[in-house]
Amino acid sequence: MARKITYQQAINEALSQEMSRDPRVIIMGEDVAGGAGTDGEDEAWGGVLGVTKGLYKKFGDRVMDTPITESAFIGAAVGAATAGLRPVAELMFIDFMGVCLDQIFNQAAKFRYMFGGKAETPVVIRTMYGAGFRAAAQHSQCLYPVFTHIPGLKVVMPATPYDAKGLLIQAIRDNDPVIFCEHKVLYTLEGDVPEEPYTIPFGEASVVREGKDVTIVTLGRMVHMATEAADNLAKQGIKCEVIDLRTTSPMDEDTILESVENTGRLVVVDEAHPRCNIATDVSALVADKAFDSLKAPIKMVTGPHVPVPFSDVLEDLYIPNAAKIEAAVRLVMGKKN
Amino acid sequence: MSESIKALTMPKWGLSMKEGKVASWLMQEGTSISPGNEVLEVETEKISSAVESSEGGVLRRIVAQEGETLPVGALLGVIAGANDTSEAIDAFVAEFQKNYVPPADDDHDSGPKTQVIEVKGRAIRYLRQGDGGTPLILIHGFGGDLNNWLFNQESLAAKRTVISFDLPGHGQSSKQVGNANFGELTQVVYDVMDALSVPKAHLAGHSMGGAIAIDMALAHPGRVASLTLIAPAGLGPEINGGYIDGFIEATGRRDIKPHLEQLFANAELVSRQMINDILAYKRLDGVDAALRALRDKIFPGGKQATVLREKLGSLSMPIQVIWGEGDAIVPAKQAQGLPASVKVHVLKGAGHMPQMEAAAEVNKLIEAQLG
Amino acid sequence: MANNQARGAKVGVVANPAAGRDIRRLVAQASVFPIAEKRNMMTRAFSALGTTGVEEVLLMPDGSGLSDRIQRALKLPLPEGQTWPKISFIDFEPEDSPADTLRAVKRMVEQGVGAIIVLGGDGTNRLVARAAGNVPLVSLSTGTNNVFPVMREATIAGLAAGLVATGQVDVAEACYRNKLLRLEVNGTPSDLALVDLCISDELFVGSKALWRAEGLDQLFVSFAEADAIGLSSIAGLIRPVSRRAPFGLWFDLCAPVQAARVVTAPIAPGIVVDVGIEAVNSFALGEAVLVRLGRGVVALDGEREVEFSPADQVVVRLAEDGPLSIDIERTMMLAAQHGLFVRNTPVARGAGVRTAQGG
Amino acid sequence: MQLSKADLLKAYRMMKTIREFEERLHVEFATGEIPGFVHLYAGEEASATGFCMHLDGRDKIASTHRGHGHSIGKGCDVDAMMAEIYGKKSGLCGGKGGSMHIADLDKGMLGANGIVGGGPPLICGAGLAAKVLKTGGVAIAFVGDGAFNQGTTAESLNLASVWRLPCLFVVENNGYAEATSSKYSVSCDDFTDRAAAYSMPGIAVDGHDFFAVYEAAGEAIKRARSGGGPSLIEVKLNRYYGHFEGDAQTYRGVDEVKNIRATKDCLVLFRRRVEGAKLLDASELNKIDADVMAQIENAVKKAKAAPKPTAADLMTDVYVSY
Repeated sequence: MARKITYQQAINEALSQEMSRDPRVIIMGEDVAGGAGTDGEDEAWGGVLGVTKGLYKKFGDRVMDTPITESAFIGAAVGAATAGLRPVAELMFIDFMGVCLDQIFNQAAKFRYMFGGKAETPVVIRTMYGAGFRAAAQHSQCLYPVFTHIPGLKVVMPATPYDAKGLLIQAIRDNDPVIFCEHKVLYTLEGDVPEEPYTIPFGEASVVREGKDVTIVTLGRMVHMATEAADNLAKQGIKCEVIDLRTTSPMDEDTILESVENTGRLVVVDEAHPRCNIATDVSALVADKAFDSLKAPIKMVTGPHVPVPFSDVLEDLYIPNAAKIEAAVRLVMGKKN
Repeated sequence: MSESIKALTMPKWGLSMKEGKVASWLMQEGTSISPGNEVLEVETEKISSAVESSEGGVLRRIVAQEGETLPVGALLGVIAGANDTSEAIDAFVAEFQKNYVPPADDDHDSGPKTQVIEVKGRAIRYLRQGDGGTPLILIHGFGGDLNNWLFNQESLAAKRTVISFDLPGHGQSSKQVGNANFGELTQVVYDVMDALSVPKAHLAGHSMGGAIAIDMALAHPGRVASLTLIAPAGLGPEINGGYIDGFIEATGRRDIKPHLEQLFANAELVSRQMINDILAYKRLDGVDAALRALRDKIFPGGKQATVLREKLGSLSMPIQVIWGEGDAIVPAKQAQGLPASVKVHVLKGAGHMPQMEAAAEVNKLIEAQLG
Repeated sequence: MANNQARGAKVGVVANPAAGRDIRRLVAQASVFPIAEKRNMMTRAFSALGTTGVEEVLLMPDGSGLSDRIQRALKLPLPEGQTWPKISFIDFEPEDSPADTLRAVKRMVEQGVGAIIVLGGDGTNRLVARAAGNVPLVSLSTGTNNVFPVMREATIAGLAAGLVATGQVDVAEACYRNKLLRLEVNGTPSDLALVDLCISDELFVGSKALWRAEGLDQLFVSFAEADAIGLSSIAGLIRPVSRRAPFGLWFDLCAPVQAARVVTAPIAPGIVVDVGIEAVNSFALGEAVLVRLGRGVVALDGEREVEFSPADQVVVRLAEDGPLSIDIERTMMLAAQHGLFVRNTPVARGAGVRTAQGG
Repeated sequence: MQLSKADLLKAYRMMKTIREFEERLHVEFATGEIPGFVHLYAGEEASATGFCMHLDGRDKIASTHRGHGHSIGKGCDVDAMMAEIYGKKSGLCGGKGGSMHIADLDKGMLGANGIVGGGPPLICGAGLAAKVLKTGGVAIAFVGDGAFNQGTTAESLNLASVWRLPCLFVVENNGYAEATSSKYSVSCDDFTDRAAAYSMPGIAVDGHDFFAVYEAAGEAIKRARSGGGPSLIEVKLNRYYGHFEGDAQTYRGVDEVKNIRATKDCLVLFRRRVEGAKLLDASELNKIDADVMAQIENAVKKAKAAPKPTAADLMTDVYVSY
């Protein structure tokens, strides 16, 4: 039965169902049990924002609190994956990738190729990203383009509770290393989610809204900003097709190109910094493979090339929003031939 | 205010419909209308269909313009007597708009809701609408669910209890299909009737659901008041095995779309939302195995394993068969040569899903049989 | 303290960096003795030696970082109020093996040291004893199975060594001579043990330490204390024999199930096990006993050192010419009796006591 | 400690195979036919052998850039290893890994590693898997004195201790991290001092003496298998060649390697011990020498003759599915 639950509950449910289904699935991370070894074990935190709450009580030792030691436990998750487990490691904030990146990009990502196709590393690294929490420069970044750059990794960016559950189950069952990026602002978002386990294949974008005038390619939290913009623009008679990439690696090139071939106009919305991000990647794809379809220059709406600021005024300025997206869409519409 | 002035409003097709877009008006202002006439086309995320008038009169006012998207219940037009004044109609429109409240975004507490009952260890989702009379039970086909009846159930429920449900392996019911044969599925219908305290019901079955309805009537004739078989399986060996296999094997939007288009005479009816809904269903744990098991038992090797055609004549309850002329899944020619007691209706311009593509006609035929 | 006899006095310091690193930490939670603490002990001893008027300290070089630490310490200003002797390293390239110790002690003896301070366990002292001749030793425990060396504060050990080396306390009065177990293989002197020599049926020296009770066949002890740790505790718990008694003991051992008498003994740190006793024999000075096992290893002071095969004739002899040890307690007692650490000052003699105003 | 005759022969063959493999690579590398760079393990054979002799199919190891010895010890196919080093399609990794990434997961060899300190976290994971799946396996991270200063090593020692994992951390201290002396770069006075800080036993063992390594390894592995948790073992040893082939080793003493070869060679010491004790005949050992020589000769011949990967191989083996 589908019913409305939050993005956070959807993630929790995916973990719980997969742990029930497969004893090889374990969870590890800082405070994922949260309270292991204390008197309050039963009421354990379940993650710094409570995403894994209740799993420790249900699965005991398979939900493992780690010391604050990202290099060791992310590496341990990778090693355990090569040795028969299917670990889901939580890298609390994507910003912390700096202290464990080697284990992700030099080890996990490369094993299969370096070892001649014989290694399987079914590890999932769940991590929180994005601005909007007044969490400043070291807890707010959108670093998924870095992972997207690296062959051997899959990068997943769910925007809705439904996608969060299905993509996480897929990630856990997938035999490659997966970076599963959760936008912290979305945790409280509600949506219809089936109770049963289900999967969503990687590399399949979701067309959130159909339209014939402009293609808006986006991902993560920006899907909701883009949809809001599209709603507003519809009232002005501009029909936007909103594409949620859902995964940046693999990326659903066909859906992007098909749409741009229909609309002839592209706006790409990405919360990440503007250099070498998903917006530039999608723009390059379209410029390379569908240039002749374009009726107007491509516009990118992204965060600026500055660290994420702390003060609310500044952070709000930083984050792309519906108004900026609408402006970009109107701009590409204005260049109609 | 004249009692002859009636509102024509945006219908609600299925539980999830929140709004619809006025695609085109089929009648102009001033046209006389009988109840059941199709007045305009409305598109939803899931499907397009015609809106029928339940009133008779003259289409005095077109309120909603083509291309406009309006919430369920919104005023589309006004049907009134030829003698009602323009002022009265203006006043009616003003009054309606003043009082109209669009449905809340979260409509979980309003309208009919699906429920779940436990039947011999399986969870079965069902939707009960209407009240009284001998209930009508709607049985969907292979790969379908109770939403296949979204243009039918509410309308048919005006005069009686109508129950639709998801077969095992389908929709939101349990995905265990047991032996995966008609015996197993017929038993589920029997058990659902018991569980819902329905001693006797009219059955309407679509495709594989049609064969289940026949099997039920043969096994328990005392509990079946009538049969409406829509593009039914069970009347001949032929079936489009390519469709069945394609539906099972397809994993993404691009590969399932051509298969789904075979279901309809008008392929454009296959919306992105319909595809997404079917993919979401297919991606539930257990569905793939259930569909394969059913295929292997019921449609092995691209043929129907069980043909009940010869047995129809032995049944004494009223039976009608409704087929879309352009059915690309189960050929409409199987409607030929049935016992004389069976009424046959082959609908033009419809494919394998006449209850959707020609909902008004199908509803009318069912009403007629049920009386 | 003042002295006029210290001119040219030298003391050697041997600190075994490897002591306390063996497998017993793995199998028996044996104590870990950090090198940093060995260095601290050495510097405390230096300070004490300086006080007694020792002019030069000779150190063994090593490749494990200990001498580097000392070198670094020498570049820093001394702690206030301390005067260290000249610190010299004996000049050779260390191999980081027991040979380093033998070589260093030999050179110290040649250079005329008046005492050697040894930081290590029984194993280290055994090596020093092989080369020390008549130079008296102050043996401080930093090893694992420590019976021969004593747990004393390094400052006091340094004072005692300095008093003996500078002649302020007489060697003959301050020291006692140890017994020794000599090992001869095929008629040739092979090695020695200070406390215990044990025969096991293990085939290989392996990681040296001997901590398994299984296969122990014979045990020879020069002395046996009831409160000792290590193989000599087998003897000490049956029949204690003092360091200075003119005899030792030897035992035939067997599996506890075959034995008429079983002793429960702490044969290694954390390992208290049953050992079967077949026979207990008094071991006279000068007596030689032929080892009965055909193939096995000989453990000297708890460390497997020598493998032997049926072709070898292995003999153990109790000797009286072991190293000289400085008795720290007695040395300090003599120093006190002679008032070596006490002097009268001019202030005390005549000028009276300072008043508060004068301060 | 008891070793059967079969054990002794197996140990000698393993050490000899490693030695001959490396000595031959030293010669072949100089011809210019081998691409990239190789780091040779010659001189350190007793360490890999002393540990790997105790391991079976349940057990996992992670190695270093100097990984040929551990690979042979854990049972990787010698022909395929040689072909890999030559960059051939028949190589253990299809020519995609090379000397620094030799791995065979089926054999429990989680890879040589081009990143200094890359292995210890992985080994925590392998140990965790053994613990969760109750396989009874142990996991060994071989690191060098250089990796001993990496944060990954420190973090892994802590994690392994906190989780009481069946892991061993084996520090093969050959005295040099590339060209920098460990006496300079390792701040603690003794490697094993660090073990105490992580509440695990730390011991040092003479890496030239197979028997010493074998016994220490056996005890540490026994402890890990029985739930006793991790341990740290410093193996003091020497490498015969440079950091990589072509390293002129200007940082080493003039006769340093010559003296070590003369006095501490693990193969010579092994032979002397077992022959002296009449546990094995010289003829038995000589036969192994001859077998190994032929095996390596054959491996080189096959590697040289083997075809290289093709353009079609470039894009494969990145993902299981994509």
